[in-house]
Parts: sequence; C-alpha cells; structure tokens
Amino acid sequence: MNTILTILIVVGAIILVGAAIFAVVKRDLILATVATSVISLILSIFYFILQAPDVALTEAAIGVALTTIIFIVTIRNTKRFEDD
Amino acid sequence: MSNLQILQITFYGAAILLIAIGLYAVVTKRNLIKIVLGLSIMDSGVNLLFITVGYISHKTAPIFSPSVMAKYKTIHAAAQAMVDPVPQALVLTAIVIGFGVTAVALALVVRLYRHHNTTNIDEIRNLKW
Amino acid sequence: MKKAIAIILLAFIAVELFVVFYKIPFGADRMNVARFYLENSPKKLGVANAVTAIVVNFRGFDTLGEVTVLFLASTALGSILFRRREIHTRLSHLRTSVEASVIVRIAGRFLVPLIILLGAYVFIHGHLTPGGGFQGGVIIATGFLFLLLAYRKFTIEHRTITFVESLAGITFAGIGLIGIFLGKTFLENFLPAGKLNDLLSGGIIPLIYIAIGFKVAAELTGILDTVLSISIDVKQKEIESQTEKNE
Amino acid sequence: MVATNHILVTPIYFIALPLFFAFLLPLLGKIYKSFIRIVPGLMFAYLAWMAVVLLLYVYKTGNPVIVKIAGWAPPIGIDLVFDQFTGFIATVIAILGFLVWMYSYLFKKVEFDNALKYFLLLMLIYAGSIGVVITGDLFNQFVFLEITGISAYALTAFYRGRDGAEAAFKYLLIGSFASTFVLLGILLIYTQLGTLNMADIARNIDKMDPTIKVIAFILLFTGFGIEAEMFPLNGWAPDAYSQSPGPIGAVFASMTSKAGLYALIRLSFTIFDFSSANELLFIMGILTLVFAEGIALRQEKIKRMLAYSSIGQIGLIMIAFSFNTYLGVFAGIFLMLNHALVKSLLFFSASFLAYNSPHKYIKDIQGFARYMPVTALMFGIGVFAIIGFPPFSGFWSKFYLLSAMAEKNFVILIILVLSVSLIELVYYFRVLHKLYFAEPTGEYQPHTPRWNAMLAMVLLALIIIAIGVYPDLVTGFIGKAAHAIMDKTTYINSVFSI
Repeated sequence: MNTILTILIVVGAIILVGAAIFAVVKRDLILATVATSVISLILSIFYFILQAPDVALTEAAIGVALTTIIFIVTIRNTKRFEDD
Repeated sequence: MSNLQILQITFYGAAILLIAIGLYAVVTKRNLIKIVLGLSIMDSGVNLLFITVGYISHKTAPIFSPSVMAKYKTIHAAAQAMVDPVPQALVLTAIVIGFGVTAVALALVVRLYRHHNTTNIDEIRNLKW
Repeated sequence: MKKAIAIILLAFIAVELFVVFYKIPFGADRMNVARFYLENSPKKLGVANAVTAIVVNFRGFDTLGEVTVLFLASTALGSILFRRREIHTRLSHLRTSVEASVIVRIAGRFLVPLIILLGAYVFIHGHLTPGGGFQGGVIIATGFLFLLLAYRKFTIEHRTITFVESLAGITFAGIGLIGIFLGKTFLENFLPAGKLNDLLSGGIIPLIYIAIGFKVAAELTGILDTVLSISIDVKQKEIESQTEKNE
Repeated sequence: MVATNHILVTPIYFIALPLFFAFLLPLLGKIYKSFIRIVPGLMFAYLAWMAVVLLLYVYKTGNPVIVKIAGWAPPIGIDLVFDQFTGFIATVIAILGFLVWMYSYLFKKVEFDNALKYFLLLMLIYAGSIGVVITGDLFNQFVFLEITGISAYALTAFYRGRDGAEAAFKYLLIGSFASTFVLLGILLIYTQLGTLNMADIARNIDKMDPTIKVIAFILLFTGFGIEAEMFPLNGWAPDAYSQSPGPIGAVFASMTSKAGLYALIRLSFTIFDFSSANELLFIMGILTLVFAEGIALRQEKIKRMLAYSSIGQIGLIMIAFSFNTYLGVFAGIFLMLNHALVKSLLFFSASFLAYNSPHKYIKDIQGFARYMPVTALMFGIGVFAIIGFPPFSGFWSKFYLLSAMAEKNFVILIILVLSVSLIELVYYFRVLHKLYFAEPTGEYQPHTPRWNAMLAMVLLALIIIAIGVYPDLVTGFIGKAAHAIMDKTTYINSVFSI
C-alpha cells in the first residue's frame, strides 16, 4: 500500500479509537450509539482496503444499519441518559 | 519504519484497543445499554483482528471475476494473487452471531427495564457480583 | 479506584495481546488449507467467489449453525419480550407518534421495491460477486424497516414471516439431507458445477445462498418488527397507567 | 469400515434433524397443535436409539465413526467424530434429551405459543450440546457453543418472573466473554497453523511459536472453562439453574456443562501437549470443588443448593481427569455419567418440591413426603446416589475416583474427597430431614407430577440403580472411552484415514 493510503489508514484508526472512547465515556446513549455506527463505518472501509469486500458489505449492512436501529429503539424505550 | 510496519502497528493496535475499550465498558459501566454497547465494540475489535491476519500484501480479494481471470489467465495464477479467504468466511459467521447476541441482550435490557424501571445495574438486586 | 484497577488490568491485557500479535507478521502469506480452497472453488465447484464457496460448501456446516443462531435470536426475542399480538394490531398506529413526511412516504414507494430488488440481486449473484445470502437478506430487511418506519399503517403479517423463515430453513437443511439420500455426504454438491462466472454455476451453492437470503431477510424483518413493537408495549403501559389515574 | 454413511444411522442426524425439525415446527404447529410436542419426542426417541446403535457398533468393532461434511475430507472440510469417548458422551446426552422431553411433555405452563418456543429451544440446546461434543473442527465447536449459549439465555429468561431476565443477562455477559476468548484463541492457532481441524492442529502443534501457543491455550481454556462452570467464572450458573423452568436445570447439568467439560478435556488432552495443562486442570478443579461445596452448605433455596452441588461435581470431574492415568480418566468419565443421570433426577424431583413451596426455600418443604411420596422417594434416591451410597451408580464413580487417587498415593486428596462427601451429606440430609421427618405446616393441595414426569423420573432412578447393582453395564464402554481420549495418535490417524 502506498504512503497516502497508509496515512489515511492511520488517521482512520485514530478516529476509530476516538469514537470507541467517545462511545464509552459519553453519557448520552444516543450519541454513544451513533459513535459505534461510526466505528462500524470505518471498519467496513478498512475491510474493503484489506481486500475483504464480502465482510465490508456485511459490516456496513449489519453494523451500521441494523445494530444502530435496534440500539436506538431500545434506548428510546428505556432511558436516554446514563446516570450514576 | 516501512509502510508495512506502520500498518501492522495501526491495525493490530486499533483492534486490540477496541477489545480493551469494550472490555473496560463491560467491566466498569453500570448502565445496561452501555454494557451491551461495550460487548459490540469488543466483537468489532475481534473481527478486525481476523481480517487483518488474513490480509496478504499486494494481493486482491478472493473473487475469480472475469476481469481477474482476464488478467491472470489461469486459475492457478489467479489463486496465487489472492488474500486468505478463510478469516473472511469466519468473520461473516462471527458478525451474524454477534448481531444475534446483541439483539437478545437488548431484549433482556428492555425486560429488565419493564420490571425495575431502571437501566442501572446497581439498582437491580442480583446483578451485583 | 475500581476504575483505575480496571484500566491498569486492561492495559496489561492489551499490551500482552499486542506483544503476542506483533509476532504475527502483517501481510505475510501463511495459507495452508486456504490454498486448497482458493484453487478448488473455481475448479471443482465452479464458484467465482471463494468466500462464498467456503461459507456455503467447504464450511457450510458452520453456516447452517449461523442461520440457526439468527433463528434462535428471533425466537428468543419473541419469548423474552412476550409480544402481545392483539395489542399489536389494536395499537399499531402508536408505533410512530408523528407520521413520516410526505417526501419520505413518496420516496418510499419508489425506493423500497428498488431496495428489495437490490437485495435479491445481491443474493442471486452471491457466488459471482461480493455479497450473498446474508448481505442480500440484510438489505431486504432494511427495505421492510423503511416501510415500518415510514407508513404507520404498515404491518407485517407475522404468519408470512414464519412461513418464509421455516420454508427457507427447511430448504437449506433439506438440500443437505438430499446429499445423504443420494449416497453422498451432508451438504455435498450433487448438481453439475457449470462454467465459472456463469449465473447458473456452482451446483447447489446458489440454491443454498438464495434460501439463506430469504431466511435472513425474514428473520431480520421479524426481529426488527418485534423490536419496534416494544414501543407499542411501552405506550400501552403508559395509557393503562393514565386510565388508572383517571379512574 | 471407518466412515459409515448409512442412510438411517449417521452422526450427522444428531445435528441435522433437530435443526430441520426446529425450522419445521412452526409450520407443523399450524397443521395440528399437538405436533409441537409429539414430533420432537419422536425425534428424540429416534436419536437416542441411533446413539445406542452407533455406540454399540463403535464398541464392537473398535472403529470410530467419522463422517465428512460436504464431501471434503478433513482438514479441508468439517468432520464429525463419533468415537468411543465422544460417542459415549453423545449417547448420554441423547438419552437424557429424550427423558427431558418425556418429563416436559405435559409441562404445566405449556400453552401453544410458549410450548412451541420451549420445544424449539430444547431441540436447539440439544443439537448445540451434541454438536460441541462430536464436531472435529474448532471453529465449528465455537458455533455450536454459541447455539447452546443463546438457547440457554432464552430458556433462563423463559418465565415472566422478574429474576429470570437478570439471570439471563448475567449469563449472557459471561458467555460473551467466553466467546470472545475462544475466538481469539482460535485466531491465534489459525495464524500459526492455517487450519481449524482439531486433529490437524494436534498433529502440528509443535510448529507453533511457544509464547503464542501458551496464550492461545489460556484463552481457549478460559473460554471453555466458563461454559463448563469452572471457578471463578461460574457466578452465572446458580442463577441460571434456579431461574429456568424445572427440567432445564437438568438440561444445564447434563448437557451444556458436559459440552463445556468435553471441550476443556479435548483441549487439554488432544489438541495441546502441555504437561502443565493437567496441573492447571487439577488446581482449577480443587478450587471449583472447595468453593462450590462451601457455598452449597449455606444455601437456603433448594435449586441454588443443587446448582452449587453441581458445580462441585464438575470440580471433582476435573480433578479426576487431571491425573492423566487410565484409572483417573475412567473415574472422570464415570463421574460425568453419574452426574448427568443423578443431577437430572434431582432437578426433576426438586422442581416439583420447589414449585409447591411458595418461596422456594428449603424450610418450606416440611413434610412434603406425605403429600408426594414418589417424588420424595425419587429425590431421596438422587441424594443417596450423589453422595455415593451403594447400591447406586454414585458409589462406583466415587469408588473408582478414590482408587485412582490411591494409585497415585494422594492421601490428602482422599481425605479432601471424603470430607467433601461429608459436607454433601450434611446439606443433602438437611433437606431429606425436612422432607421426611418435619411436621407439615398446614394442609396442602400440592401440584403432583403427572404420569409423564413420573415415568421419566422412575426410568432415571431405574437406570441409576441398575448401574449401581451391575456396574459392568457401563464399565466396558467407559473403559474404551478412557482409552480413546488418552490415545491422541489414534484419534489423529482415524480422522485422517477417511
């Protein structure tokens, strides 16, 4: 892989980890869920770069769309904010 | 450092950090939904690790499409230029299983909320351990 | 304090894992059985997509288990959430408190058939292009999700879902069993492999992937429908508590 | 003939038929409602018969039955191995599956929708447990472990009571940890050897990098240990046992925990070649045993007590296997058989005792023996069998365990096992005393077992007594099973000879 792609991947990985930390720390669960869907999105791009188009498609469909939906429906029907 | 080394550190590091962050959420968080979120982050990390391990540099996706066949002529030559398909097949299975477990976990959260009117683990008696 | 201990412990685990994985060179070729899969999925099975060949044939047994997991998840969801059918039909208009905008509804009319067509395309071509039963099934389920969200009157007949789900599952397991009855092994290919990159190639593999596509679509639609009906249950509860107060 | 591919009798049916009928059951229910109870029963009966036929065949010819799937020989394809050891455990699970079905045939809370789900989940947990035992592929084992796990979560939360969901969530959390660990372990092995077939891994295990090998072993050991209810990751077990419907306690004790134990044993005996694996098994076994029996002594609720006692038995089995001698492994397999049979009987009878006591406390069952003499008698037989009195099967399992220890001159261990038996005696007899000798607190109209549950319990009790009186019924099979699990080369050779 060439240098530009490498830099992009490193940036993507930093966003990935940042989104994961955001998802864990943020008290607003809806935003946390959105962060996990960002994780899935970046992962599916990574899978594409790593020559796994089948997995990329699956991750995009399940991780980005379906998991997020069921999380959001659950949160809407319970509590939106995490409290200590 | 060569590109490959940077990529190695990036991919392995990102995947293992995802697992660790997910584990952290599961172990320390008191909110049930946060815990399930942590589980799904953990799963994502493991999946990325699988795909990373299956990647072989300068090789293409394991699909013998007409364009690939036109480029390499024989099946043998094309097969030499492809990444490892097994981890991809395993991850397909793992993603679907992970989704099933997440759905069941969230259903349990909803039911716990109906009974206890809270999603905080501390306010639910038996869950402390 | 507890968090600090957790962070230190997890950092230790992470470092340990990283050290172990760093020993595994990135981008190196370490194929063993995978080499066989790559060579033989086009040669013996006539399947262009090697991942499909592994998922459906070489390791098809895993996939049977995987489909079962989804089936289990939808059954488990039903048994955990105790869907109440009669309430469901009576209060289905409560699913979305606000009706989706006109644009969404009109767009839906054109988009949803396209989405379903795309899903079908993906799983019919599973043995040729990236994607297959799972991806196609998920895409179709997304189409139904759109309908559920956009049209408040739209309800999915649960019987149809069960019917499609069961039929597709029986097809998958049944095709496997036919292999045994023909004196071969479970899930073994008994149809001619055909020519590589033809739509009609790959023997039983496209058939199984189509069955998986229908099954996954039905199961995920069922799961989404169950999950979305949670809100109906919750609203029902609110109404009950309000009427109690009024009395 | 190493590989049979008979149309009527093949190990593939243990998995294919339950899955096929699980998919079919919702449709069958539409045709005729009682099908949802009858069809699983016919299937369980058929599979139990088939298991016995296969086991006899394997026993007589000495050749394991190995089937390949999708026509690819291992390590390319997935294979199912029905040898003397896996076959024995699969047969035990198959027979108990049939008895559990019989017990729950007229299960009280069964209305149509619930009955459908109950029998579906029962079939799938059965298929998952047998799949874990007979599969020859590591990743396939993971998939079956997941099937077992998810059906177990759903069964734990089956009742509407408030605690079921809690127990299930707890179970799900720990179960997800287990699956993550197992996946990571499988990944590490795959990166080194490029294969997922157990025999292939075992053959090439020397080629692994030593550090990676250790880490992979630890990850897999922890993951399977969680499923086998090993200390300290078994906090979920008592909750799951006590919250699930009555017969499911028996399913957990006889099927899921056996599947986890099997995976643990296969891992330590066949796949990896660490000599220290036995020590690890030994230490974890001792910890599990002491911890569980200590807590069992203080339990107030009957099902929780049984659950902790069950964990204690798992500890004993691990200790027996850790000796790595013929006698030790023999005792371990005998203990597994005994545990599966006796714990099922105890859970079968105790669920009626617990059902009739309002808060499930032991003190509530005073004098129940008068109202339900047969159930009480069955419980009594179970208690005597698990502690190890003759003429019950438990006597022989403890006898062989002690002789295995004597052979190795482990005096302290013998004392430990005897004192654990004493502890068991104390807490079980406390229950028996309440059951038989305490005055009933008031007039009861107890819910007594129907004919089907009675028949299942009597059959189990008869099996336990038959083995106790005439242990040669099973010792032949167990002896061959012990040889099979200890002989790694034969396993590898037979897998690759098809």
